[in-house]
Amino acid sequence: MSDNFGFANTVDRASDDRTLTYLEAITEALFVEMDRDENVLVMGEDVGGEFGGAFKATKGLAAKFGDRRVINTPIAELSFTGMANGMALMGLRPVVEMQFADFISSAFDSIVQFAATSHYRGIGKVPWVIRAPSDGGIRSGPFHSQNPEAWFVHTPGLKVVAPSTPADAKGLLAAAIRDDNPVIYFEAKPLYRSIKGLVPGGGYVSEIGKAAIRRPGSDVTVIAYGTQVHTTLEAAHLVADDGIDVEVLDLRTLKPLDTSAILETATKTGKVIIVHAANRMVGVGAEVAALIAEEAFESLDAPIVRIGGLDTPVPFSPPLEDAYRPTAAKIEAAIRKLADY
Amino acid sequence: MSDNFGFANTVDRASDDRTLTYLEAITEALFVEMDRDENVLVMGEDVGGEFGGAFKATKGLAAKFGDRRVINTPIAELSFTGMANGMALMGLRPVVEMQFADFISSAFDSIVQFAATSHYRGIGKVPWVIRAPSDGGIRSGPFHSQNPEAWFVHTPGLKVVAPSTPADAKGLLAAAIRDDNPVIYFEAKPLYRSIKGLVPGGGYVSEIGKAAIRRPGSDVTVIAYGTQVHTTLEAAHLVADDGIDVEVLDLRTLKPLDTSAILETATKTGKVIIVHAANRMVGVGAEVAALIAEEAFESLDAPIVRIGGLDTPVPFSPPLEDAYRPTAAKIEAAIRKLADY
Amino acid sequence: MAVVANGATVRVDSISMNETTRRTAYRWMTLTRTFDETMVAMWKQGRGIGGTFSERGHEAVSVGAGLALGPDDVVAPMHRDLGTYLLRGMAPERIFGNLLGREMGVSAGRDSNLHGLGDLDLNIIGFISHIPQAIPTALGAAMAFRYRDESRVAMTFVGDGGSCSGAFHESLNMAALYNAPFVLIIENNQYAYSTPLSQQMKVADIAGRLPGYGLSAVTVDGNDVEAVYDAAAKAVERARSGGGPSVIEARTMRMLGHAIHDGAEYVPEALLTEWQKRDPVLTFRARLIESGVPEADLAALDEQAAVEIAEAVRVAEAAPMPDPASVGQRVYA
Amino acid sequence: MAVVANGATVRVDSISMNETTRRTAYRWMTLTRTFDETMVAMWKQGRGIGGTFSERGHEAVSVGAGLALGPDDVVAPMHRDLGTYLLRGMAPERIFGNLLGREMGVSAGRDSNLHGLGDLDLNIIGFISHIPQAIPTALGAAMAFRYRDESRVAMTFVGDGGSCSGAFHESLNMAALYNAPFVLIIENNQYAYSTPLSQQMKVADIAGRLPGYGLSAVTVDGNDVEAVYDAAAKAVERARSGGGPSVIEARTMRMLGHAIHDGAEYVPEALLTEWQKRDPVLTFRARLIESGVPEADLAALDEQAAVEIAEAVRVAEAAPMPDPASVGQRVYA
Ligand SMILES: Cc1ncc(C[n+]2csc(CCOP(=O)(O)OP(=O)(O)O)c2C)c(N)n1
Ligand SMILES: Cc1ncc(C[n+]2csc(CCOP(=O)(O)OP(=O)(O)O)c2C)c(N)n1
Ligand SMILES: [Mg+2]
Ligand SMILES: [Mg+2]
Repeated sequence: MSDNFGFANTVDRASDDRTLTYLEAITEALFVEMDRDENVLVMGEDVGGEFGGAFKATKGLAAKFGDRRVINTPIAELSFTGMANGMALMGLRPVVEMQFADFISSAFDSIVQFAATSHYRGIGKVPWVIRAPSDGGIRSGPFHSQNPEAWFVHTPGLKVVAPSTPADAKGLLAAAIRDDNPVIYFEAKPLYRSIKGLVPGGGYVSEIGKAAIRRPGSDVTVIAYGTQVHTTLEAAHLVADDGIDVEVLDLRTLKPLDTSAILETATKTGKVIIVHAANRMVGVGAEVAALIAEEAFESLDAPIVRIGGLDTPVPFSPPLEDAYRPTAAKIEAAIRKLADY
Repeated sequence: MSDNFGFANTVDRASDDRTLTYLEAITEALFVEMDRDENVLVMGEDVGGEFGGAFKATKGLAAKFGDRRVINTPIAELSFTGMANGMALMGLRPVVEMQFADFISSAFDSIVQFAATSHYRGIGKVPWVIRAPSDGGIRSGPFHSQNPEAWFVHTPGLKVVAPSTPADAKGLLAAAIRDDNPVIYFEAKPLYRSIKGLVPGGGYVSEIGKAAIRRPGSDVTVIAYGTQVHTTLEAAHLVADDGIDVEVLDLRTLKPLDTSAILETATKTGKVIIVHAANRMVGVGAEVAALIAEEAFESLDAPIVRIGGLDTPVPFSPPLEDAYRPTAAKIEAAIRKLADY
Repeated sequence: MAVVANGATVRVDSISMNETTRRTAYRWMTLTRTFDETMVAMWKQGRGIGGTFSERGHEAVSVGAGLALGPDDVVAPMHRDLGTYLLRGMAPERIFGNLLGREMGVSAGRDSNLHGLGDLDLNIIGFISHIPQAIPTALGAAMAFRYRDESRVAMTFVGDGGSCSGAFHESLNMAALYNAPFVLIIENNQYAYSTPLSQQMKVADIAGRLPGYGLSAVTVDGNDVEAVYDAAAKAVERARSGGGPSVIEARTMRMLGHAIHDGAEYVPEALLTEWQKRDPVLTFRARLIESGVPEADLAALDEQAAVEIAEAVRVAEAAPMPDPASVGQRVYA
Repeated sequence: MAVVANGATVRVDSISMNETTRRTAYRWMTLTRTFDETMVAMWKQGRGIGGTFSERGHEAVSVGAGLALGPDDVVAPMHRDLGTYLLRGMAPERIFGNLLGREMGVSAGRDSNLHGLGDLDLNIIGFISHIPQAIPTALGAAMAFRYRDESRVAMTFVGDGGSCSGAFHESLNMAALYNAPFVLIIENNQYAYSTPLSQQMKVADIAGRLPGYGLSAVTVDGNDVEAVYDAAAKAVERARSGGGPSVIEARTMRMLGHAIHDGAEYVPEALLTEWQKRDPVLTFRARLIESGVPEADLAALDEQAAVEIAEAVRVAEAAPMPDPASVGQRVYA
């Protein structure tokens, strides 16, 4: 994928930039932020000790920072997230790992009822981060492949981020940890070891609420986030030979949405496709489409197209999962159709 | 509100039609369906005995059908809904009352993970109904005023209905009970005693998945459901004197959406407003807008407008709650603006 | 002080109230009762907005437990713990302001009735409706103290109803596991809304289950402020000194309906009559007099409470509503 | 049969396996072991799709408990209860088909590995990943039997890990309250993924907490199929005769990693060595021989298992994948 996912366009390369995987970038953010701020701690199932979590994102943290700051919890998502609420109210900055994003539903009350409403109700600030390893395409079945972001983007009081590059994996996690609000950080499992990119060293932050153009173009805009940014770039590449110039906007933050970046690209190309792996119905793509249909209506030259997961649970079997998910081929077909409109 | 909310247009009045409140219609559906089918039972907090639930929707059921079929549960939404899953798999048809829709988040896993996926995964049918007393405007604060339907409309495998009239309150509850799938039935608290309408006697069913035109019109379409159908009819009435002819489409079912009815009215008027009290962001309105922007694009004469709850928790204090919610005045203003577009 | 631990009555070292504490306890109990009676009357007169909850009958619990805390300790009271809010220094007019949706109310009109009464400057975590969310939240506060090696304790409350819910178990298991400086008061008032204990659990001894988690758990007379204080003070001391979490089941009775609109016809008259004899404020008042406190002193406290509450109502009713334009403010920190 | 009830060893009336049942038990245990070993080998060879879970070491639990059920009883096994699925009549090739995402697999390619193995014709409720959802679901089945006055029992399983989760408490409280014909087997295998018991709970006696709910609860040697069967059969009989719910904590050890990719380096070698001596299949085999069953009979069962499993793998591997066009089917009934 060209040009470090557009990262080079937006950030000065520090001299200590290194090429890291997406997963390494996450771990690095944890090391840096825990080092920087004693109030930062990590908790969740199996995150501690030598083990370092189901995906090893927290590996090495306990050795460096001790068990006090890297806490193994029992299987009790509702209450360990509730505990994070209380810790955060007292000034700590817990980073809670859900073993898979799928299990975030088990903590739902602690997130959407307590954390999301507490500042508004005058209870206090709840500066935690939930790390939620999400997305499928890796044959993990209906309970280890989910993309549940829409539930939380709908819920007032939360912030939601979804990095697509190693630089953002680090920068958005650091920003989420420093943010004074509850932030859900959807990390894309399929990207963990499949992509590498330059990552600035030290305490580096990607601003929450800012989308990024990953590929400038003039004919059709595709708006995506997470893994689908890469699928989209692939599709853009496939149509480029036929002279279709695709602009790819990576949302990066899902709540709050970068509405001006969305409206700007929609106005520029007049043709918009929105792609995400989560179920299309009442997904984040619906919000983006509705936003454009209300605020950039006059600039539209074609229907707004959404490509998302089907309205089924995520199926396990490879042919079914491929039918379920957005793929480069599906995006390519939609781009071609829209370019011809 | 004119013409029994359009009900008279769509259903033959049986000779035993009576005028009932929305709440009475709910209770009647429970009586009729429990009488009709021994597998139907009612469960939830405080639903049993003489008491008959926080809103008295189940009053009289225990006296008639006994404690065996009207089960008081402890405060354990996750597990009593989970219990309903198991009962439903065994062929019963539990009707679970959430004391307030707000507490449905406590049962989240049992709904979105188990019930929603079970048929797809080959586990079996889960024919339950959750009755969720929803909506605000009655000064009940952030935890007794919520409209959480979007979470469930996004989730594959569920059905979601939201009646706006006494006839539908009865007909959709009966249909939900007879449906072989998990159906969430959002009943609108503000309508319980504030509206009355003709309700057919006996075993009457409103078809799930069918929207209804509550007011035919030619200039602007407003799509709404639940309480907001009435707010919308009020607004339509206010602009009628100025010659603005509003078509009001009541969705009635939120999942599956009646896409052909939505596209038909959008095509007819070319100007669409979508109204709901739930948070606008990634709400059901976003889906409706996105659907129209994709499938009826050529017919649109104006931006698609959404009016929803603000992106804040539901505030308690009257001036704040009025600022938060859609009102007839806000809808009226939007209609006038769109009519002039 | 006799407490019932794990089903058997045992004697433990008593942390008795001294004379000053007893007078202080009475002051808060009479203030609480006065607040509550005034509130109930206002709502019956149509001067309320939305619903509200009476804590009548729970004064010994909220005051006895609350007084056992030090100023740096944190408490997360529930909807019937008015006394705890008051004795921690939450001004009555701010609470009335909350009930009436005023800008000067604790939540600035955002939250309703006795929810959302949070003020971290007073070390109070406000109540959330979703039962029993207060438990993991307060446990988290306790974990923060442990994390920072602070000598602070976190206390919270749950009803008999809330004790049936999952977070009760998850949190108590973790409290024991992590040896958190945490105290949970179970306010067993025999009903969850209309549902009596017998329809909530088979064995109505909640505390009896808890030693199996590795927790200290006792049952006390929830209508005896000295008994509650004694048990709570010992639990707080244990938590503060690294001895880990405790649970105190306070047995009491909800003397009015679940919320203001509820006539509670489902509660047997005889039960109320019996518990009326054990009214926590009146019995404590009588005991104080018996022990030599001049009735005039108590009457003065009653009078003071009446004046304070009347003034609080006046201030709150006169205060302005929030500006509707501010509705979107405060969502994010 | 000696069982440990509420911390103390007590003697109860034994429901011993007879000769036929013991042979049946061995048949299912050796079939389960063979299935498991074959599966693990296939995945190591790269012939698998996605992950999977080994149940090595749990054969006595899944077989002993499963055999205690009658044909009309319902069971909701968890991810390490392969033996229960097999003995209820789920054909091994359908399970391999599920593991390999085939159309003929139990879930027709919808669910993965040992999740989603549901077949109501066999009275099996398939597993759901969200722990411990199986508990309230199976309790609901039991409630349906009670509702219809059927003489049926529902059984399910939970791990030590799952026992820390809220639904465990909520459901056991309701099971006792409603006197449901319900049996819960706690598969205490000392680890939840990488987390040992000592990091999950302070007091590692899970069953010990449960009599406080009004439940019957015992602890048994989870590597002794006869002990598990005995306790389970008594629990089933109690439930069937209206005596209410029971919990059996079966103490065992997870002998391989959490899932196929997990090397379980966090488990002390010595612990595995010790438990290897107590291998449930080998010890039972030895006991059978000692009690007079000819080794040749057992060897014949082993051989039969090998043939059956090899054939099942062949059938499943040869079977077609689902048609991608069918992806949207089966969402709704
Ligand atoms: C999760 C959840 N479900 C339902 C409710 C509605 N509700 C509010 S208070 C209450 C009864 C609480 O009983 P208990 O815990 O005994 O406290 P009490 O009111 O008796 O003090 C119920 C059911 C709620 N607040 N939260
Ligand atoms: C709610 C939830 N959180 C996390 C997981 C991920 N997970 C799957 S199995 C497992 C460990 C389960 O341990 P235990 O209950 O002891 O069963 P065992 O695997 O040891 O048989 C975990 C954490 C899950 N399935 N569900
Ligand atoms: Mg109570
Ligand atoms: Mg285990």
